[in-house]
Amino acid sequence: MKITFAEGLAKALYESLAADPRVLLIGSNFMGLNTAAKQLMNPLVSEFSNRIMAAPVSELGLAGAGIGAAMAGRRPVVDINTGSFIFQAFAQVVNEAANVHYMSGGQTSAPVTFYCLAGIRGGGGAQHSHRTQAMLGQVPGLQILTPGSADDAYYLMKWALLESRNPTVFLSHSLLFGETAELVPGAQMLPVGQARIRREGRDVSIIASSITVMRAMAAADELEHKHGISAEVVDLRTIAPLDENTVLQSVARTGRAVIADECHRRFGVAAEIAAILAEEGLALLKAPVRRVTVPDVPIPYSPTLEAELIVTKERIVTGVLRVMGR
Amino acid sequence: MKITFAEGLAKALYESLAADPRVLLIGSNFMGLNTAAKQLMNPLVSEFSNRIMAAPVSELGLAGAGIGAAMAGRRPVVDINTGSFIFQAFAQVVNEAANVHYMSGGQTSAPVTFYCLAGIRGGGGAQHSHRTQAMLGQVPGLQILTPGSADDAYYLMKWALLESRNPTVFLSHSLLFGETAELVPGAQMLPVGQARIRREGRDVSIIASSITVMRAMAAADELEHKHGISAEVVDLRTIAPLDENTVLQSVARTGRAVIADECHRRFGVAAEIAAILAEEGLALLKAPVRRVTVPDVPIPYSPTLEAELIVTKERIVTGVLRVMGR
Amino acid sequence: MIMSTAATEPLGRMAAMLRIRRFEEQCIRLAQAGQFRGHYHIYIGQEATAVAACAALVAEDFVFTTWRNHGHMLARGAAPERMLAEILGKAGGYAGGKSGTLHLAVRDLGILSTSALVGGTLPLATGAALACKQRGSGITVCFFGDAALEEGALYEAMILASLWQVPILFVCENNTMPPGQRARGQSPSSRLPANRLADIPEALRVTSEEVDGADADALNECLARLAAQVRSSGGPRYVEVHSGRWPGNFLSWPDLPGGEWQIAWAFGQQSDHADLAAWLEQSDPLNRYLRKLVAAGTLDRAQAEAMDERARAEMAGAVRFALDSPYPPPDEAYQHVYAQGGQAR
Amino acid sequence: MIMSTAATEPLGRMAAMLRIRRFEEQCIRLAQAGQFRGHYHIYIGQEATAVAACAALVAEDFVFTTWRNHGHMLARGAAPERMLAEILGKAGGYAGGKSGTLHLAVRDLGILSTSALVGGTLPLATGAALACKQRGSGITVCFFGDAALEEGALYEAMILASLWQVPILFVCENNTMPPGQRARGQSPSSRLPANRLADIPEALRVTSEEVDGADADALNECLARLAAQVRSSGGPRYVEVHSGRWPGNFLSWPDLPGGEWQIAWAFGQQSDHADLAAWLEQSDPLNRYLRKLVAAGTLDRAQAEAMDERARAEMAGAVRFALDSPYPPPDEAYQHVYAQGGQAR
Ligand SMILES: Cc1ncc(C[n+]2csc(CCOP(=O)(O)OP(=O)(O)O)c2C)c(N)n1
Ligand SMILES: Cc1ncc(C[n+]2csc(CCOP(=O)(O)OP(=O)(O)O)c2C)c(N)n1
Ligand SMILES: [Mg+2]
Ligand SMILES: [Mg+2]
Repeated sequence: MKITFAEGLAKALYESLAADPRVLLIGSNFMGLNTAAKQLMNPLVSEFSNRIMAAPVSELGLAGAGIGAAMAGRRPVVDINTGSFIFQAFAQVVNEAANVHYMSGGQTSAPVTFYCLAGIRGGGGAQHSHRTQAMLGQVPGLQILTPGSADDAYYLMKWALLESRNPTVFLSHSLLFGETAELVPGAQMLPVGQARIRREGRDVSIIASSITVMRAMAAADELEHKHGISAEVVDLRTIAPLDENTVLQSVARTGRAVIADECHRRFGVAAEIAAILAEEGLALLKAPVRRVTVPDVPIPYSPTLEAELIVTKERIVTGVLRVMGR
Repeated sequence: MKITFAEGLAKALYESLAADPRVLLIGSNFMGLNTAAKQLMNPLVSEFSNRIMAAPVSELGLAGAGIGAAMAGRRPVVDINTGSFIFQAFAQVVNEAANVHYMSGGQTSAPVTFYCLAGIRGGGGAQHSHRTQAMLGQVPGLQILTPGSADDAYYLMKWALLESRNPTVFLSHSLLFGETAELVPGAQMLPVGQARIRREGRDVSIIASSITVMRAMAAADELEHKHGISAEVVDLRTIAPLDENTVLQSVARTGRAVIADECHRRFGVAAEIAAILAEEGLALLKAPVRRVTVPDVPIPYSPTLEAELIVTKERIVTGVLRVMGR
Repeated sequence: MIMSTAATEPLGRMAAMLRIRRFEEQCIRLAQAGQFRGHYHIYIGQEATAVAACAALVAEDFVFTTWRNHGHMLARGAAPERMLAEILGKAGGYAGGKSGTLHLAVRDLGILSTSALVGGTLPLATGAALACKQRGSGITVCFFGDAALEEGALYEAMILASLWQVPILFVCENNTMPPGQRARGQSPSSRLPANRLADIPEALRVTSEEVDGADADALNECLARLAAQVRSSGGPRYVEVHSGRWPGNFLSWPDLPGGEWQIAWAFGQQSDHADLAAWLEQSDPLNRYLRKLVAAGTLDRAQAEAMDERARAEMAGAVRFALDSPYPPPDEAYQHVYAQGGQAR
Repeated sequence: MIMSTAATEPLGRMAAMLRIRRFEEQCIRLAQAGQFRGHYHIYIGQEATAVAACAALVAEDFVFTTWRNHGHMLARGAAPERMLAEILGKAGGYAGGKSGTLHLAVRDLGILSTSALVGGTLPLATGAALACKQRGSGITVCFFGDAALEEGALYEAMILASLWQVPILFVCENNTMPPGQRARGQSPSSRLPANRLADIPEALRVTSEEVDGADADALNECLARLAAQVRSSGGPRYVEVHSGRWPGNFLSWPDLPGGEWQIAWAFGQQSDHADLAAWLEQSDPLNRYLRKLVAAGTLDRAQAEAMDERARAEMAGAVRFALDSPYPPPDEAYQHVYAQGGQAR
């Protein structure tokens, strides 16, 4: 069965509500401004209305209520809406949810999911385009999911709602909504915390997540056809846990690493991957690591300015050519 | 003149209020719970009471008011109190202050300073011990100051209040309050954005900031006397701007790098430094980079547990011995 | 140039409202023609509020607004061509294309920076009012929507404004449902559990009142009086303006149901869009004010049409300017991250 | 074991309050002896509130508290020795030393996790109340200080509780200044500009009342009634408890001005610490309740002394347990970052 990313989300939400009466939606605007995708929520909203809570514009309160309900035995998913609004809820996400299990000495856990429609979406401008995965990566106790494909959107959301026992930030991306994947009935998901080799290669590893996965795949195609370079694409899938081993094993095979990531360059996801390589994989490297990231500049509104900053297929190709010494 | 770190702060605040009528204190608890240090604020509070605003427990509101006052021509410093409370104010600091200049196309600037008494202070536990410099490093538009010495506490605070034209997060550390330095009257401060070589060395570069500077210095002493290893200590002073060049030049001389940093390991300041080395300094490295950081664990209350996690002189020594192959 | 003076006279107010209406219609046309992307917000039906508030201001005052800022910008004197260029992300815009519609700002008009975060604008405005108090002159007007009362930021800002007694006029533009049109027991805003929103600032010792957003004269009296009180007392005031939501705003993406507004609608002709007809009758401040001026003999149809012709011509020129303005060169993306001077090296 | 039942009778309530008082005194002694580090907060003078509120609860109910949690923990039935061990950061503590005083919690008593962030506890408690509503039983009590009204989090939580109609009892413990002792025009809390704090929840349609925190009987009646209303209506209630701040709390670090509380003070003897003497007379719920029970003939001095002896002995034992408990081994620091099961590999 072929599904889109947006369908995968809606299907996971629907099936989770159906499977476990403890699952609770706090807010219901998971599809953001996408009028077409919003229709996918209709069956849910009508069938499970008593487990869908109306949400005022109170991100901090909603996040906290999600945490409290989770501590008290429910399995809520809180709709944060545009990912940038998680800053409104930061005190609760970072300094309550993440600490509950540890501070209580393991007595209480808080299996709450924060759903964010994050990333540079086109015209979002400085206040609506954040990618918070690296910032949140500084917060032990949180799980951070960054699906880059429709099947992972489905599997990871279902895992967060039905299985996870910890607070989870689910970072969705509206530019992925139309991406499709084959969903094999009865198939097992790759374990959470394991990166996925989306394409094998010999010359260079491109490490990606979320929106950069599809762009890395396109770059790998072009590298093969135009430049005869064989690129391996590693899809991290989750930022916490972070699968160091798969990254190191891939670079052990290829000897070169380009990290394609939508965070800002400084202190972004690419920095951590590069640091892992500098600390644990130095001997594997035949060339300096290269980060292909968003420059350290707020996201401007204008299309020409935004285009200058984003991580495109072309920029990934250029990064790879550079580490290949071309 | 010898001053302590706490005296440096109070002196900078006093002199700034005296020098520029636009300087404004929003809150006045810069010394936190340190009853002795609090006395240092008395002259200020009595002399400039009309420019010291009473502060309710409203971090978000206070931060926003500081930004608004700065946009309208004042030079406020907002007392965030314990650094962890910046999460309450995150929406304003990260998504308003940092964007003002850029979003307005350079029309408006917001020279506001957010003062945080941050870090692992002993017994602060999971909710009062945060180090936010790496998270904030993902936010272009912010300046992030992390003084590690009394003279820098004085100079950097004065610079933020009197000269800077941009929003600044000043990360103070209560375990530094007693540290002393010589303040040479009329001396010039090292430019902001330039790291300081605190001690020259040949064998290894220890890169530090804030509280880890003094611990790195102590480690360098021990390495010299007990192990005959000559360590160079680089004090970053500021996290944004980040002085890549001084780091690269130091490692060019020593060939080895240990990064001593109080952030959590994943996505911390040490990750960015290691990434710079992997990207720009690979050829300089005679050994893998080593991060000496706080493990990815919330900060526990118990003294034995906290002691297990902090970046001590001993752990820095161990890290250096490791990169020296001993 | 701050245009508020002319707008203190009835004809000036009518013209100012009409300019906003014609601007917004062009904006919708440009969006629907794919000339810009992203979501945007339209001020149709609330024009009288911006015009009345800005008429009460002087040059040194500050104005804070939100994503729904076009009307406030125009009423304060912003140039429509530079606004439209900005909305299109063009180099000729006020921020050279960096802000787009959501963050339109004109420092020279005291509109320092515009937040598009619900509630975000209130602490900023409170700080600007603190600056007014410190320098000893000027006041700040802060516009926001009713959903801001769902954000903690509003409460913290109001606490500070009240505690510090700073000169700020909070203008809550409630475009949900005017009291008369609400079902019994229904919330007075989108989702806030309250019987009367103005009780909230009152509980924090901010004197509050309510006014009908479709009645331009009432608004003018009310906002002039409150601004004067803020100016003389130095403390905060709060007003809730009730507007009947314009039918084009019921959708996620603004539309022009029933087409552009027509002068003829104020002269007895009916719009054939039923929702719109009811709204024009009860809730449209422009339609109602024009009818009132005509009834009072202040304006006749020919004069109204001439006034409209000028507004249309101005906005057509603004559209041309915006379309002709080039996109900024890519390198411009790296400018203005940090203000220069006194700066880190 | 949840001890609330005994505390519904006058002698049980007196004993429960006395246990809290003696616990807190030991806590101060341990801090002053350097047995633990970091700041801490003491519940002396507020004992009657925790005792009355917890007496109204049943096992399945949830309790949320703050940094000032010792009294709530004890009233709900927590073991003093495990609390003190936790406060000292010892392995025998409820969180094995991970929480310290600031985050004391006992899941088995429905105290799931304790936030030490001003206002932070209110959204969490509202969520637990939502869980009660979803499962169809139980209520949540949420204790917080008056400064929480300065945080936006409180307003957002109250909006949600009111909108969703969840079974929560908000207990604001205002220890700033009781109405009678305030100068005219002075704020009813630390810094909040308001005439009456209870107007705030009222504006958000949460029914509110006020009660004297020094009057144990009034508190008992009030909190029992409100808890019952929450239980039957399923919606929120709010109560503000006025306590005269205990003189030991005026400092950053708690102290015992005038020394440990003495039974003799309730029998005509005067404390020679003037502030304390006035406070005992007007504001101490313990001193006042003991006098009341004695006057009513419910208790005589010998019985009171015997009751006190038991409390002192219990707390002395708790101190020994805490001091004897080992520190956790360093490796324990790495446990409990993530809950196991259903987990990422
Ligand atoms: C913090 C935050 N949360 C959510 C949003 C998304 N958002 C944009 S406009 C809006 C509704 C605002 O309603 P209101 O304040 O009444 O203003 P109106 O648009 O009706 O004028 C929302 C929820 C946002 N911009 N910021
Ligand atoms: C978000 C946040 N800001 C500031 C603090 C520091 N702080 C700890 S207790 C306290 C005062 C709280 O007063 P109140 O709520 O009245 O409670 P009380 O201690 O008087 O019982 C403050 C400001 C904090 N813990 N959390
Ligand atoms: Mg509205
Ligand atoms: Mg208090």
